[in-house]
Amino acid sequence: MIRVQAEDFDVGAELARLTTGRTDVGGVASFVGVVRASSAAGDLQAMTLEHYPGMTEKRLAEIEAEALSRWSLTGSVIIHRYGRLLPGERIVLVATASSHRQAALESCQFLIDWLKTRAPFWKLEETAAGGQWVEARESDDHAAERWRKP
Amino acid sequence: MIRVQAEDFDVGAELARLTTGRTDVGGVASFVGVVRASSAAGDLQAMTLEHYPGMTEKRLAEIEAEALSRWSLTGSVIIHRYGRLLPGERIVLVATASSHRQAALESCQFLIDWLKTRAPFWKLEETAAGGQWVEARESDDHAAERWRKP
Amino acid sequence: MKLLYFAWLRGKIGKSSEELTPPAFVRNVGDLLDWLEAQGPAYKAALADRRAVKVAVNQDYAAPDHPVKPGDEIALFPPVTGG
Amino acid sequence: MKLLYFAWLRGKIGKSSEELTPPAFVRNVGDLLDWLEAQGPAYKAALADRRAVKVAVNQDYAAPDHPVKPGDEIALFPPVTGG
Repeated sequence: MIRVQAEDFDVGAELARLTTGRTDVGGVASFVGVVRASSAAGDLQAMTLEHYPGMTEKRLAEIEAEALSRWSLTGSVIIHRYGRLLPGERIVLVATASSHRQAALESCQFLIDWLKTRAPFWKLEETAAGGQWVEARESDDHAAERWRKP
Repeated sequence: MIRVQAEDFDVGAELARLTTGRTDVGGVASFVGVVRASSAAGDLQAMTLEHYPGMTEKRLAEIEAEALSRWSLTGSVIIHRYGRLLPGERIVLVATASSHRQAALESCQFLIDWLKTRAPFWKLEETAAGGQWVEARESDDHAAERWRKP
Repeated sequence: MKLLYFAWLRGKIGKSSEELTPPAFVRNVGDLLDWLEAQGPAYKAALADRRAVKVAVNQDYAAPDHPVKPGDEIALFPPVTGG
Repeated sequence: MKLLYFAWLRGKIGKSSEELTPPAFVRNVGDLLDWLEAQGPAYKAALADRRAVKVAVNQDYAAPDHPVKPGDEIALFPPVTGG
């Protein structure tokens, strides 16, 4: 399940949804990304996430489908917010459920790595010096690269 | 923070506790272990977790301290239940928060791997054939081994 | 075709979208960027560092040799930074 | 010293704990297991596969050469299976 929204989300409810009413789940792995107050550009007042409506949903669905094809999962969820967020606010949730813990943990890491390099979102950081677009990081490319199939 | 308890826990509240009131957290990784209905022994009616009061808390605190020494974390939580649990019930929560996503994700994986091989808990599976103690799995040892320092 | 601009490309070009009809020799993404760059100083500045410009054709990532045609939705944006 | 038994070791030995006073030649974990095994068929059955028996002395994992002394809390249990 993927969602792109301005509103915050309820992590507990989203994770519970992956296990409620079923008994084949052995583990649920999740990652929640949060706006940090300090950035390379200085103290952050806010962060604005821009996205590409339509393409963003399409790419997220594709990334989720890739995870479902690589690992045996009982469920997954990707929620990514857009708009202006303050330090401490949640940006993104990825969660995967599986009968086996390793599949859940690996696919969760995969989803966040791929999402960072493939989902059309752009971060604008607001500091005292003004707004500045965040530059893509090479370390994120490397993190995503390791999931590339030979 | 570690807790060993018979009662269920509130995943959303536990994860929120790692970020509330602070702005230095960039990501929270978590794993929730759940009782599966099917096991090597057949269809599970229930699972009883035995532990060693005192030593269990001591070992979990030690494992958590090891994670805090290896990764730069802003917080962590390990909650492990004991007693009789039904399929679909939560067994364990491990969660780690950090300024950087990779530290959170890696340390979460580390905690669950080490916990599986070092924390004194024993699972008794109840099936139609009776109760049977779960045998330790070599794959869990391998998963824990990869975190051993040279 | 419909052009969309995101993040600092939107800022430099000064609009978020526009309807354009490139000449017939514009057959692929590379041709389109070359032609766009010649449409004025704002475009020139936005497209100066070609490695920093990613392109999607009809919401799929597209390489320079990817064909473009009338009716396509073509988006230009910097490398993504979500998550 | 206080002996504690967990999981199937508790089942085979038939009790969860007991107070024991081993003879003076029992100086370490290995000695203790050897002596315990001779205390009757239940102990013998429980300790037959020595690799399946883990030991903690005062709540720390202990190898066979780890010393034991009066007043110690010594736990015997199978490899752990939590998480």
